[in-house]
Amino acid sequence: MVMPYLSSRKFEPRLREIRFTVKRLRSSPLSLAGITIIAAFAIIAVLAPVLAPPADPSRPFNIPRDGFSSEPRPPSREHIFGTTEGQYDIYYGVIWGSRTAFVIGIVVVGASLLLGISAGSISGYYGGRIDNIIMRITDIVFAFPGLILAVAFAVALGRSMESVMLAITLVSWPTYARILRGDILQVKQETYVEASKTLGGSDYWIITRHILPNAIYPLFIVATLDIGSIVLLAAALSFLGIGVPLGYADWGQLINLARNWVVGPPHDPLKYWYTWAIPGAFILLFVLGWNLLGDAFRDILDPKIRRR
Amino acid sequence: MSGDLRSYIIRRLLMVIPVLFGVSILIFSVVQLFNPIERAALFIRSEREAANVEGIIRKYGLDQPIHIQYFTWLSEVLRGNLGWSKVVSKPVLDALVTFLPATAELTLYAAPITILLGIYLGKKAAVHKDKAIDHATRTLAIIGWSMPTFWLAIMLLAIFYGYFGGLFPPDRLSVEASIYVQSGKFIRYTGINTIDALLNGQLWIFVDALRHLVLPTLTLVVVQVALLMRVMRSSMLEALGQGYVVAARAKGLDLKTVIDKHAGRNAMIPVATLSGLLVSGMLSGVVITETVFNYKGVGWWFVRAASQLDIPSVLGFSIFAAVLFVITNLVVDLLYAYIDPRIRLT
Amino acid sequence: MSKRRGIGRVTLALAIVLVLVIAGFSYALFSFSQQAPSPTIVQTQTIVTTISQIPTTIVQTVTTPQITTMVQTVVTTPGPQVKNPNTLVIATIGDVESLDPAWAYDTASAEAIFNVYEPLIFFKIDPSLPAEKRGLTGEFEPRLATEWVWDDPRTVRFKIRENVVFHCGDTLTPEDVEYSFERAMVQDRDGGPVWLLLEPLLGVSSTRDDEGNIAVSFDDIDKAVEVDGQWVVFHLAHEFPPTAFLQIIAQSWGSIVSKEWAIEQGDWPGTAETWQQYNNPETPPLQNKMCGTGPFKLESWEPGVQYVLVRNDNYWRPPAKLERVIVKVVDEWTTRKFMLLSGDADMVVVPRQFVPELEGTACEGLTSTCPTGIRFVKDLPSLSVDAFFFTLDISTDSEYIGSGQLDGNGIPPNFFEDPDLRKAFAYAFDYETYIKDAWLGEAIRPCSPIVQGLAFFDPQAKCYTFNLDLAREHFQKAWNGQVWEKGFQLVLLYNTGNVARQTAAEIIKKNVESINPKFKIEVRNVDWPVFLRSMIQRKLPIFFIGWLADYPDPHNFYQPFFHSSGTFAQWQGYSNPQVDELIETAAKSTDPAERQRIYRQLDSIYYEEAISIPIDQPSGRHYERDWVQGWHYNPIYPGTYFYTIWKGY
Amino acid sequence: MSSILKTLLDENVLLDVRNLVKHFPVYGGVFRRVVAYVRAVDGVTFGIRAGETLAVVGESGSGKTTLAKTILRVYEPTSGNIFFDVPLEIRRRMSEGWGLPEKLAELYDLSKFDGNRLKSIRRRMQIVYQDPSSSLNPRMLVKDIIAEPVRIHKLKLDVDHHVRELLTRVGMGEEHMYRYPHELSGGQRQRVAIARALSTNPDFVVLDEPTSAVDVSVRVQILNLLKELQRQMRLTYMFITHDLNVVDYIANRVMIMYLGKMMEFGERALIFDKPSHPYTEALLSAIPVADPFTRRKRIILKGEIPSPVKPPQGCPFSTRCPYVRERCLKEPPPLTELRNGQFTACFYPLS
Repeated sequence: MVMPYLSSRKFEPRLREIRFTVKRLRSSPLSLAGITIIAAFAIIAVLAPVLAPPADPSRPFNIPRDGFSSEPRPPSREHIFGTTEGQYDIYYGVIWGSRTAFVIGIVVVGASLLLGISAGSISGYYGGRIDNIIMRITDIVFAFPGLILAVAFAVALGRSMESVMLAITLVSWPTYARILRGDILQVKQETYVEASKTLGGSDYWIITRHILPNAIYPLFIVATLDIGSIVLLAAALSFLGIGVPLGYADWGQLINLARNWVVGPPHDPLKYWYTWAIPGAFILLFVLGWNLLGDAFRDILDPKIRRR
Repeated sequence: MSGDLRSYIIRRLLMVIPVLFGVSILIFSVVQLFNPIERAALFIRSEREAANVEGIIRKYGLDQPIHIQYFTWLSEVLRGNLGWSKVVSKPVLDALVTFLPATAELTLYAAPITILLGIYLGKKAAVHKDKAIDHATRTLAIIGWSMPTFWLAIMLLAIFYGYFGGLFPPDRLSVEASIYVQSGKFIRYTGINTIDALLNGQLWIFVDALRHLVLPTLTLVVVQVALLMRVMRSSMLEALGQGYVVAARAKGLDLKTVIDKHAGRNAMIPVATLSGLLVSGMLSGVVITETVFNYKGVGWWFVRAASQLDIPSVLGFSIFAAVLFVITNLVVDLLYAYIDPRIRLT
Repeated sequence: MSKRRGIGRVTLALAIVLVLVIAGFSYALFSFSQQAPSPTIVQTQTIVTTISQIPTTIVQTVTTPQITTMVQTVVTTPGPQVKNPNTLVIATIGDVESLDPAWAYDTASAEAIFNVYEPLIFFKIDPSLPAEKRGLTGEFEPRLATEWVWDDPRTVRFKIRENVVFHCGDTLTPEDVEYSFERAMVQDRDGGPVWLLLEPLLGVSSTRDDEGNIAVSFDDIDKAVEVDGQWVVFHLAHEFPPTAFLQIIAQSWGSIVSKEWAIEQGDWPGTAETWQQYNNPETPPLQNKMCGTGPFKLESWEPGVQYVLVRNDNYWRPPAKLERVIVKVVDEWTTRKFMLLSGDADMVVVPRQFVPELEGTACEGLTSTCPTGIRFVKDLPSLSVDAFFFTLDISTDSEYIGSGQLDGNGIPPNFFEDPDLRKAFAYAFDYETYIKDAWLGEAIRPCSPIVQGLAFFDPQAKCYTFNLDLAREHFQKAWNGQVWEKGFQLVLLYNTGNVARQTAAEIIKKNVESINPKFKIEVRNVDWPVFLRSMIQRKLPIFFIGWLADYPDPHNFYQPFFHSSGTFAQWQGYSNPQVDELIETAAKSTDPAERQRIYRQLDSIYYEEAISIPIDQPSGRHYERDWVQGWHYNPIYPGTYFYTIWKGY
Repeated sequence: MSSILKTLLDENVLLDVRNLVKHFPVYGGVFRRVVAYVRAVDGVTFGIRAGETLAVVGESGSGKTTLAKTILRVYEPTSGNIFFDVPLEIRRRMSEGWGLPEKLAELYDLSKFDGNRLKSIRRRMQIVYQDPSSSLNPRMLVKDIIAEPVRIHKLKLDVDHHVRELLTRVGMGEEHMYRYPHELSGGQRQRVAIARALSTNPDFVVLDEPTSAVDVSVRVQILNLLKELQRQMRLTYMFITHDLNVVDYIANRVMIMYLGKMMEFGERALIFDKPSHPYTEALLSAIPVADPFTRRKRIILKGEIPSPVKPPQGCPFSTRCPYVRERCLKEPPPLTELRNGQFTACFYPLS
């Protein structure tokens, strides 16, 4: 496809729209907090090799162990966040865990969008039998609460980062397909779609030029902001013991390792605080960042509330 | 219209059938990813039982082709036999009947609190948009929404059962209460402890059961309430921006009246839809909550079954979830049509 | 006015909910401040006075706690108070699979069964020893049999106790005994425990052949156990060590059920015609009901949740002291811990790795009272052993052997056929560190499958020790030096959650890799089904697995470890006719001296062959509230024997 | 019927529609079966001469837009034929009633086209919609909107130049090329829509109430523009409207529709002067007249237009006709030629 839009004037109106959005975002303290948090995590993720140099660069996601005994050891000069059950270094785990979180979020959102957009646009645009089939498939997926189906898939696919991502993707695409289908059904009614058809536009042309550009924007936002809940779901899988392999740098995994050390002996109940508080804080902050941003975005982008 | 409505309901109910077919086929396909020996592992819990793995595979037909296994299962189901739930050593249907009341009891408390709190907070936040109270409620709700359920649950357990020496214990009943409930003097009407306790006139059992419900309910509410609050807030904002509301305020009606009479009802529509989502969210929520709090309901049963590849149980639960899902959606749609007559059932 | 009703209703509903929550909260706080519900206190006193001889009349008053007494009556008794004084509450991990004695083969089920049903004879306890060492595994005392006589090495007769009444009302007869054993053999499910009876009684290990068709005649079953007046006679198929036979029938699968009642429940009617229909059933007729003669009766069983036993007041011995026992399944460790700390549970299962969490919380010793109310004993001997096993002919499609060749990127399927390699690995394992890290030092290093506590145990048996130099030497010799030159790569698997196996694998990895940089080992975790499958399909180059005694005789250990038809040896692809013959001879010998000689010979072959390397014989810990009295330990028990226990100070 | 065909099929005809029917199914019941049909267009036959403007007039719901969209194949016709630009020779044979081999007829019958043939014919037939704010994609620039047909048909043109020229033609400037529709005024938007319709240089343009959504002040400008463009580019218009003032201003001929059927057809002047159908008369009587001293008898129609699912048995207008007689209720009146090219579907035409 040619890129006919090189003229800078061309971007002006879109730019204005973005500028408006950004302005609204900046005026809301909650979204500002969200942006800051996510930016901080992004920096941590990017700088992971510097912040926590891996012992074996070919397998950077393996948390180094210092011994085999199960009792966690408190923060020390060697392990600044201490070690968790099995002597896994918490600091290394949370730093590289930020990367894992971004990878899970981005890959899952990307893959679910791809699936969701294909299925949703076919379903919404063509309607009829194929729509019926696709919607029944999504019904089947929806018939399970998300976590439950993800558990089933993850168990079946075996224990690896890939299968966690695949399992969550398989669970989340129907949502996107449904949202897109609904939006397409609306856009399809628009006269400009009919106009394009009478101009002789092919289905592919109409879908890519008219329907998707008008229907997909909200979906993109919704999907991007889902990264938080996707990471949460992945962590839940890890907690149920179905997630990534043991020793993989993943926050959910760290919390799972800490689950039995929440309360120390009665005379020192906070003895193992570092095992659960640090990974817990990381995951909470990360998800919180996305949700704060998401909440602000929804507020601004909702055309019904948006006032210009 | 009534004929239309009836045929709509019938159609929606008939839709359950293909969904159930799909669900069962999906599960069977997922199961096929496993080697027969892996599936036999359900029956082999210690090394000494492993010697006879061949016999177990043969006995349960685990190595038969998928369609044969499927039709065997299907014909049993059509005869009303959902199979044997190995993880809890009883028939699947029995297991459902046994564990459902616990989950029902949990949702009985969690769902209304979530809905009422969500609506209330959402309204508050919308009315005071961009004021301190808006930010505060939203921040709190978002923090709840961002909290990993299992983390929150463990924290609560640690605080209220660990530090405060058994203030809000896990499980469903304390030992004394469960002995009494088992004793035969206590008639089990519903299996829902709090209701049965009231029906039996045993206030102390009611209180005991309630104490055990506090933490799981709190967990579910904290995590779910944000969703409802957000939707309520945005639809409320939308409603407040509408012409008639502005007009009503211009007439001099005070804000409270306007909200209650004009904006509130319209803002309820998306909340009705969301209640459907809430059911699904609750079901997901109870899986983790019940696991952590040792609260023996269907969610706990499911996790156990799934992690041990107990296929009849997973299928049984899925079918239950699917039926629940379809019925919930039907109810929501009807409610929707009732709230807003403009919406046609198509 | 009506305009206000909308939000008013919401507020009202919210208020009601809030009131309920606050009510619950404050009640909880209130009752918490009362320390413990008082009906229990009242009962404590009664119990204390009548602790030695419990009159049955007290029983009724205990079951009805009243709300009024709970809040009002405060009886100040000196010393700490006992929670639920007549009820023992246990929080455990494994749940009961079946209550049918012929079906159950797991310890959780067996625990319920051996408290409700009774065998003919039972393992003796020696009251002169401390409670944790009281249990004997080779000496017996009468239960439903009053005496027993060996007529000849293949015939043993038991005199059946009279005037024993089953929980369901029938009186025990010798026919019940005959029926119980024959019923077990008739049922013989796949993977069940009945092979233990079949081997001595019929000389086969299953009633079915490899295709699943019936391979024994009813006549054989019928003749194996026969009634002779008040006596029941067992005819053994071949000579069998007498103690071993007694050990077998003293366990849960030797339980006596009521014949009349079992038939009423739809079980085998005791006749030849239809017996095959009752063979290998999907679910046994006695799956969820019990009618035994034991000190406790089954009150309820909620599978996966809990089971409740109540005292049998018509027991043929003095009734038990506890009125009720509740065994709850609590999977989450944190929850179990809190239950113990709060006194909601009297005993809980403490996995080894969480022992540090209770450090300083519990006092050691079974007679101590502790300020925290919790005490423990450690170093309880066990009859189990963990080992790692080499697979001699690894499946060629294994995903754990890399390239499948000796090219530095994998191993050939017959890699471990070279004994030097096996010895190299044996020397490369750091046994001390392993026991220290994985078992917190609470395990014995076994040298042969005949572990401590078994007859014919040899404390001087030869053992591999951690010695990297020797390991290097053997590695250099292996495969004519090719292994050393080319290096290898393999994957070690362990099943998720098994910390000991994980640690063992990591130790092997660390040490072997340190010997030669060309040696590469990857440690991976998979779930139990995958682990099991890979093991059975011979895909694992080295596998870790444990063995728990079915009956405390060396044969029960050497058979799976070393005999070519033994479970583990089969998965390894190991076969040695000389070894097979020795094991079989020892199994049938009734002469202890001969057995002693054979087992010493087996020990030395086992050391030389290095076919599997035992790494630990764990010793157990037991945690209980300090108000629990009368607990005693026997390594062959599947769990706690409740009869002797009471609560109080 | 034959008489109308004969008259219509003169040499100038560009579009020749015969007995066109469009029924929409209505679903119902548990299994979503077809339970009835909406007879949106119920057997319409007419022709449009090259270069002329045919106004299609009717109340909303009369099927005039459906008719246009069926001709443009937005909807699949249920039955009937649409002949478009049939070569003179063949058209002669058709008008002489010789009949054509079916295969040959199909070659020119738009209703049977599909795939590439349909796409290529679409270059020659365009439509301008009523509401430009919905007929223009809000996420496309004016330039892309106008260039869309060029891109769809892969015409080898300098896109920039072509768009600029079209913009000038519709009275707009280059500066509008990089604007979004929402940045333009209503009139400008409609001009863009017109420019888009003209982008492939079509022969036939459907104008679906093109002025009803624009400001009254620019209405005349648009009409003038359309007239001008028709002259310059020799366009044939099918002008759908319910505004008889506009009809008076722009149309050559008029077609009155009611309930999916044609009521009256003929020269504009003739019909405006001497309406023969009671329905036409009622419509005409409703035109507001600028002269306050002229008084016309206003005929107010009672009741609503009947449901197209269950049209009346006889004359479709019989339920509301002030002159209704018994025969009207029993059988539908055929279309008959009253005078010189004026056709009416009434048993008792007005004189």
